[in-house]
Amino acid sequence: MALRGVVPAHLSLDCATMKKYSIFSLARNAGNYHKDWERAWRSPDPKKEYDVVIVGAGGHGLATAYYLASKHNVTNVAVIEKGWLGGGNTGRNTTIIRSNYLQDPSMAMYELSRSLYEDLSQELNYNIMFSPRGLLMLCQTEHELRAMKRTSHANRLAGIEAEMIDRARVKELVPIINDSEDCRYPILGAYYQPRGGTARHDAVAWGYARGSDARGVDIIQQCEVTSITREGSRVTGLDTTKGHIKAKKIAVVTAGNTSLVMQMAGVSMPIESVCLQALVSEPIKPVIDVVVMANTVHGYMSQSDKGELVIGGGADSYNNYSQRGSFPALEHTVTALVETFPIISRLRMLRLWGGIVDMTGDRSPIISKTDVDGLYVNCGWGTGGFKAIPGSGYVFADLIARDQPGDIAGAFGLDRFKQGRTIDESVAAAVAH
Amino acid sequence: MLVITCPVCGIEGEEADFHCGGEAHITRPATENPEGITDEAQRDYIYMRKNPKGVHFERWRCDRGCGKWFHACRHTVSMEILGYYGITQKPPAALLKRADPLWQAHFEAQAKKAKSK
Amino acid sequence: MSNKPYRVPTAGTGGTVGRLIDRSQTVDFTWNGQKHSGYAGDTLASALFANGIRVVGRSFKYHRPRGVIGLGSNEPNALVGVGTGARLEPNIRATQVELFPGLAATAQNAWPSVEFDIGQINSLASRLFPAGFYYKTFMWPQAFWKSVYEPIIRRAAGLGVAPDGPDPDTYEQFNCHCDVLVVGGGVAGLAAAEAASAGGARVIIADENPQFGGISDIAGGTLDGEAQSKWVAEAAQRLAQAGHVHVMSRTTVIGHFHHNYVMMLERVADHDPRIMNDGAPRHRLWKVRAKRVIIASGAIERPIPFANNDRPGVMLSTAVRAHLVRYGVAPGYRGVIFTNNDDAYRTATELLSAGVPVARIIDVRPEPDGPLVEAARTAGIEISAGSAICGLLAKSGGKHITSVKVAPYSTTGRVSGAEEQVDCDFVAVSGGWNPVVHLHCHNGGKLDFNDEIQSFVSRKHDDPVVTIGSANGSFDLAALMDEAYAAGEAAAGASAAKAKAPKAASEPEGALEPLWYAPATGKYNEGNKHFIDFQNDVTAADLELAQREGYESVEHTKRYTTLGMATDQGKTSNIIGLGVLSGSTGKPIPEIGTTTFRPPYTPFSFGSIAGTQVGKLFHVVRRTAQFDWHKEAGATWEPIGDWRRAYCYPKGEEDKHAAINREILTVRGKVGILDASTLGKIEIKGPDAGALLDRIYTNTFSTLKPGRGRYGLMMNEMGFLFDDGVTVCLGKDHYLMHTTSGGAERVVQWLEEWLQTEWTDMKVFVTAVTEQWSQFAVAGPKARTLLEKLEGDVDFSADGLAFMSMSEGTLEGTRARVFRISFSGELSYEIAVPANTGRVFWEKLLAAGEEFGVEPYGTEALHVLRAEKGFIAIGDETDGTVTPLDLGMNWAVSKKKADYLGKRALELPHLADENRKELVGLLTEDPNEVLPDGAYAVSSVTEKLPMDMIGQVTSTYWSPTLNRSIAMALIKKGRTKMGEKVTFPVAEGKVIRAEIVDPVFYDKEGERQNV
Amino acid sequence: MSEALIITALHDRQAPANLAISMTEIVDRGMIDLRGLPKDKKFLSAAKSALGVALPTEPCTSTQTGETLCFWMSVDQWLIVCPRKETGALLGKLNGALEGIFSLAVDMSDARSIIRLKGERVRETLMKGSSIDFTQPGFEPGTVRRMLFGEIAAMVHVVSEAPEVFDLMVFRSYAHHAWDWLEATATKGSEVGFLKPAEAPAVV
Ligand SMILES: Cc1cc2nc3c(=O)[nH]c(=O)nc-3n(C[C@H](O)[C@H](O)[C@H](O)COP(=O)(O)OP(=O)(O)OC[C@H]3O[C@@H](n4cnc5c(N)ncnc54)[C@H](O)[C@@H]3O)c2cc1C
Ligand SMILES: NC(=O)c1ccc[n+]([C@@H]2O[C@H](COP(=O)([O-])OP(=O)(O)OC[C@H]3O[C@@H](n4cnc5c(N)ncnc54)[C@H](O)[C@@H]3O)[C@@H](O)[C@H]2O)c1
Ligand SMILES: Cc1cc2nc3c(=O)[nH]c(=O)nc-3n(C[C@H](O)[C@H](O)[C@H](O)COP(=O)(O)O)c2cc1C
Ligand SMILES: [Zn+2]
Repeated sequence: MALRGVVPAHLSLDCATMKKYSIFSLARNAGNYHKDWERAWRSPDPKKEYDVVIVGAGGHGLATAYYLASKHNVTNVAVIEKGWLGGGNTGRNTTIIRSNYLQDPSMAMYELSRSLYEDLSQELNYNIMFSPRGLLMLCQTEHELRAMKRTSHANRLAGIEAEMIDRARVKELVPIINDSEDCRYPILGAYYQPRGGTARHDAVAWGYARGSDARGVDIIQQCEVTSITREGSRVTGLDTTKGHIKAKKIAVVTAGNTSLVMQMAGVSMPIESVCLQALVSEPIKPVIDVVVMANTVHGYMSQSDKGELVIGGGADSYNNYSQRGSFPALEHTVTALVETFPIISRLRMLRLWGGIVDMTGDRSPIISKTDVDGLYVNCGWGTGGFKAIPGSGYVFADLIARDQPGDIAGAFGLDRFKQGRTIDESVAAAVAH
Repeated sequence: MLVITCPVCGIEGEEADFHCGGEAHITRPATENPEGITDEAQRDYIYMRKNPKGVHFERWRCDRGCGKWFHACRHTVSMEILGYYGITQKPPAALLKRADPLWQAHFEAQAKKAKSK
Repeated sequence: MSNKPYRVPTAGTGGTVGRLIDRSQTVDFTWNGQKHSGYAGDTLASALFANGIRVVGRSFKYHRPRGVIGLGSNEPNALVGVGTGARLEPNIRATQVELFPGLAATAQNAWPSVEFDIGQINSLASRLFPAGFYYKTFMWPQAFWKSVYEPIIRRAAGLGVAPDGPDPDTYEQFNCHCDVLVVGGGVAGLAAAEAASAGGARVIIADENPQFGGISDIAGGTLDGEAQSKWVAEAAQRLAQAGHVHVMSRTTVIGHFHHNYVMMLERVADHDPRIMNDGAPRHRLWKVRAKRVIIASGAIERPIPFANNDRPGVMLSTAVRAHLVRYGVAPGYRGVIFTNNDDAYRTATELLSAGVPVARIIDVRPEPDGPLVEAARTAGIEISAGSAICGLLAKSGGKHITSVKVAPYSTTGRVSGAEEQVDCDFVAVSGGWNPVVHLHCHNGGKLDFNDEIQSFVSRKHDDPVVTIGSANGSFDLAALMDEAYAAGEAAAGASAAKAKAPKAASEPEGALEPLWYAPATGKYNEGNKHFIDFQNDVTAADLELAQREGYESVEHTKRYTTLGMATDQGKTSNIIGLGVLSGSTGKPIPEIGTTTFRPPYTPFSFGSIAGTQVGKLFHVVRRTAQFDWHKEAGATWEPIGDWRRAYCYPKGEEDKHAAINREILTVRGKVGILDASTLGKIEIKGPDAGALLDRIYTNTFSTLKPGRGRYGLMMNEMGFLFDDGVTVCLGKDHYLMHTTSGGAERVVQWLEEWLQTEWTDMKVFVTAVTEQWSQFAVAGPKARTLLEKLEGDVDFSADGLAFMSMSEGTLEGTRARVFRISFSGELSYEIAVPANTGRVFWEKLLAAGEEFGVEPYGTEALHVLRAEKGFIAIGDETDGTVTPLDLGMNWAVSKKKADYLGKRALELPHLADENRKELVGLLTEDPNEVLPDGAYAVSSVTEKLPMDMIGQVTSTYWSPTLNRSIAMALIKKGRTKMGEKVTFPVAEGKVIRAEIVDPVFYDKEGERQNV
Repeated sequence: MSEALIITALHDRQAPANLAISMTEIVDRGMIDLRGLPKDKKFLSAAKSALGVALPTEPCTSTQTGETLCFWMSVDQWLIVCPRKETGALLGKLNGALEGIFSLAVDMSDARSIIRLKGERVRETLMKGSSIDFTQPGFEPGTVRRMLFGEIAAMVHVVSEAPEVFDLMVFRSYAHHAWDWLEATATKGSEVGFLKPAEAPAVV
């Protein structure tokens, strides 16, 4: 696989401060009724000053901290989180991981990320349950079929393994799918990425948190950044609900709250925050072993290892900071999925929630320096950044450490909006999860 | 689910009966003067958004009633709709007073610009 | 198997045993395939008790045997499958299933059976499986997660099985408005509804249970001097008959959303599926816009966890009492009560009076007293005050309780002193009450901790929502009724008429003593499981472990241990969990805070969300007036927007390819007709109509003379193409615009938006007329001859109707607009007639053309025809990132006009970049090779990936006209590369090479259309 | 030349027997879409002179003279419904009167299908497909209301109250969908009885 080369050779966990997890340590601890497990991360008070302060302990912020420490030996780092780590979109997404994007920069970014996911449990010594169970993007109109074929050509030439499959094979992979030829949107085929899949979202945040903490990173929870201080064109630190913290560099990784935090430094952003909802069914015995995305009808579904069907769809149309969405968007999604998987009609919705996603004008992310020295921003992942956590952290850490973007990050700079050099993925699929 | 009342025709409906057209009062540079528009001005027009957490001004269209556009003033956390005004109008002072500071700055800057002309 | 039945004889001393069942009517049902019977009025849970069945399920993680614990929708354990085959519904609470003849229910999550479940082995190894164990293991060897560990975990997890086929039943939705929506039909809800409706307000009152009254039948206290039930029955009747109050049972209010939008699920037919044969839907989803919402959702009793408190036979005190009073069943033959409050004494006396011995009341309070306690004492029930259950013994693999261990308890939270064993086979537990605050919280309502009841109650809501009754922590009947009437009156408005409230009285009750779990003696907790969340097998030790490991936030604890994430969403467990966390962290409960309450209140069917929108009603299909004709002619379809258009018309044995080729050759050689009715048509009129068009299109339209047409391109403000078409001038300041079929609506809105919001002083009206017209292309060398055969007054001659002009007249007795335009390059006309005459006119065209060999052609032939001519198609050559300049259409992009949409964007560095991809034609080296759709060209084929991609195919066809393949592509700097070869690695090991050529493949001079 | 034969969208549809309402397609109506500015007095009086009745300017109302009805569609848009045979003449008259006045009148007789619904359960049936509560006050004869019905654009005209008669108008290409939707939701046995006196519910 072409992009495999970008991935670091496998790292062994040589970090003395972290006790290793394994079946043996579990057995050992069982003897004492699990009373001796150490903390997965500390709960430190902020120091006066850090080399790098990362705002936002979501997956992207934590992964950035982890790679700063592990790849660039930058360890005087704090991650500041206003709530609990992993409680933002990282803790509320439908966990789809894929890399079969269309545009060159996206392919590079998401395939780097996906391949990092392959080894992440071992890298972090924390089982993040990466499950490359296979992902299908259904083709339900001729137009969609053609668009997917185009993507498949681009992916093949980029070294991303995926293939077009026909209806019969779709049915084989997803026995519960409606494969009728005369339904409203008959399945004409699908674009199948065998090593796309899911991971346990909380574990990704927790694994990176534990790994960063062990390398000396301070993760400071329940601490909200309220302003960013500057001297001339340079950042100097931040005011937080736990006092002022000095910082040589500040990296803002706050997803739906990006506009607000960047505004603290006087920087406007090409971002709108809207609510994206997801929901789960009651747990049932396995009925679907792959991830299915039906973009024409706006719905996607997979089944978690615990048994719930995990369902998501399109975002609301208006700005929203409340983590509560509107029913029509969701109704649209569920209706589509009942049509696509008729047996779910009798299953039941267990819980419904929303997250505030950061949408850019071209629906692609921003990984960038800014006009303010020492201020970096990583955002705009919108409805599809869970899959990008390892890759984004990897290239963002590199950008921060070297103060200049590498090949992959370069394409995602803020300057693209001024140049008209947008990266539009809606070309390939209406939904970009 | 938002419940919205169209200020043009008075019909009350649900958000599915309306269409949200995003942030209000975005100036299209070319309408004023098609010459000499900088790349920055073009970027600001197409991409830059206030995206406030608080009281916001936005555009809506009455899709299943009169088909007309109007302005709504809405809180982006509580979803409360504080008021409506015409699509060609500026926000009434009472609404502007409650709006996010970004909006107050916006109209102050506009007023300044108008004065200097 | 010798299951002892637990049905209590009719005549308890109180005479109230089995109020809801009709012992004269037996109802047969099956449980795990075996036949049983209960009585009309039973729930599945009570019928199972009556048949001596206490083990009804297995737990999620450890597969421990489980029985019924609670009542109605708060039951965490007794999840069963109801129905069979495609009608199987998994995970239904047995306590909510109303018995009906033929009901088939099955136990879940157990193999081979609930009685003997192999999975119980997990229970033995449970010490290896603390909370979060899977994060710590299953990592080696790396490949094993996907191939070994995950499949095992998946199979073991999950609860019930899904139905095995599409749902045969129907669902529907209902939208309505009301002045007041009352959630819950207990005494509080009924009282509030009475008060709210007294003045004529439109009121909806909904309760999830089959019966109104909440727990009023077992709560004690009187209304107007009589048992609460009497007033309940009268009030319910008054409301139902009022005519402006909608009274709904079996209806769960599932969610409260922004702007007081409330969703309710009405289970119309689950209790009696036979009514579906008469046309009833299975479920009806209600969408209610309520001016005000009154939440009277009651309170849920909480248990006090103790070691092995999950054994079948351990139940909530009110659940025991309700099962006894309502259905005449007891969970066993000898009970023990474990409580920290007075209410459980009611259960004790009720049991005794029904003839069920109560071995002991174990009360953690040192000195319980008051009338309820006295009554139990007088009845002769032994009370161990200041004591707690510190252990439980059971036999038969934990399925039968034999006794509990009791020890002195000091309110500091310790058990000490001599242990005593009390024989019993069931335990009724009460640890206090948690107000049901879910709906209050769905839309952001906040909570306050109430010390007296040791639970959370609603804080004033920002929305017009109030909470009353026991849902508000008002447990005293008189206070509750006052509150309910006041809330109803407030909702009705000050001027509304008032209802008369009954006089309420009830026995005084002592305070409760908070206790979050009763420790076991010895090294508490070790080996003994204190279950907090039954369904997800979360124990007190798990919660403490999460704290120890740093998952401190209650949200982390929830996710690490899965507390409250099961299908009951922690209804009986969340608050206790907080109590345990409070104990282990030393923080008070309010500081720990709750997790977020989210809709739905209880799980509800996906089918009800789809409602009517399934199958053929899933999504609309738009039909042209000729739809039936195409269908009868055997057309295959292409969906375009919501339309179905004829893709091609295979004849006899022909496959699609052959049909398309034939259709193309017919157009090129004879004459073909196409149903083009779906094309967008917009009339535009007003003094500024021309000026508007000049701003919308990249080229100029204001100079167009009446009767003339022009092809135009539309860009968005980013400079990207999004629609095209011919606009003709109908008269002074009056135009008819054609758009793509898929873009019709979007363009109308586009025009309206600019007119209304930006160019507000322009005087232009825009009216979409797409639906008014059927429109047909008549194309081919014989087009004119065919048309001239039609009866009418239209001049089709070369001079009478020049290329790119139009005329109006009458043809075959109908009004017609005739355009001389061509998308095929042939001599071609488009004729529009009113839609209701379309089908007949279409047939007239065919009849007139028969002698020339006319045939209908479909959208695919249309596409090949246009590609042969190098015409672009929106959606093929464009994808939202393509400018007119990329397509070499500079001729259509005005340099003169000062301002039009997208103009400025074309100057942005990236859009003006000379390295952009440009539209070219391609001829493959092998003329028989058709390039695949969307194939990418590379600068050179390399081993190393990614290869350098320089462009992609946008249209690719077999051209029967040229008898070879043709394609169009966007290639980097393509126009500078005419004659060069490009390489397409189209599959592993397969490369196609093609020459870059001009995209016009056929009739470059355009002579054919100009005859 | 004889006049062309007309085939309406729903010519082949007949309501099945299991419905609790009656449903028929109305085929003899012509329709004109009229645009103009209500603040333009000249426009209003020209329209009135051509139509024989003033245009309604109150939202959701209609005016009528003889068999000609004027439906309010928007603040600057009306739908004139008249006998189909008279449409051409009426349009000519309108265009004549509106000469030189900023306006647009278009024959839209074939653009919409009209489904006439009759019976006690009409309101309730409509409430299964649209967000509008037709049991609220204000939906009396003469009322017109645009809406989303079964996910498509539709308009309803309350023809009479006793008996209940409503005309549902949808664009022609959607007519079968609307009809199918009505067939699915108006079945006997699926009544809601919203806010009607009912039997007392069971109690504990
Ligand atoms: C419903 C839903 C479904 C999704 N499905 C998928 C999917 O299937 N696949 C996929 O790849 N992606 C998906 N996504 C997108 C994905 O979840 C996000 O792109 C990704 O998690 C973003 O991670 P993050 O670290 O940037 O942001 P977050 O995880 O949101 O982290 C940002 C953090 O910043 C903190 N913060 C904000 N303001 C401040 C402040 N002032 N001070 C301190 N801290 C602050 C927040 O509390 C938060 O913890 C989905 C998103 C949602 C909402
Ligand atoms: N002795 C005690 O300690 C104690 C404690 C609490 C209550 N009580 C007594 O219990 C009674 C309480 O009356 P009440 O009316 O407040 O409560 P209730 O429990 O009697 O009634 C509430 C009703 O609301 C229904 N409900 C809850 N959520 C719903 C939803 N989302 N959708 C539809 N229905 C829903 C419940 O099923 C129930 O029928 C009084 O008689 C009171 O005295 C006594
Ligand atoms: C993949 C995934 C699976 C989930 N499964 C469950 C579940 O089984 N039960 C549950 O109660 N919630 C489940 N949730 C939802 C969470 O409880 C929670 O709603 C979500 O993380 C958002 O947080 P919030 O509701 O606290 O705002 C799941 C969430 C995700 C992202
Ligand atoms: Zn309106």
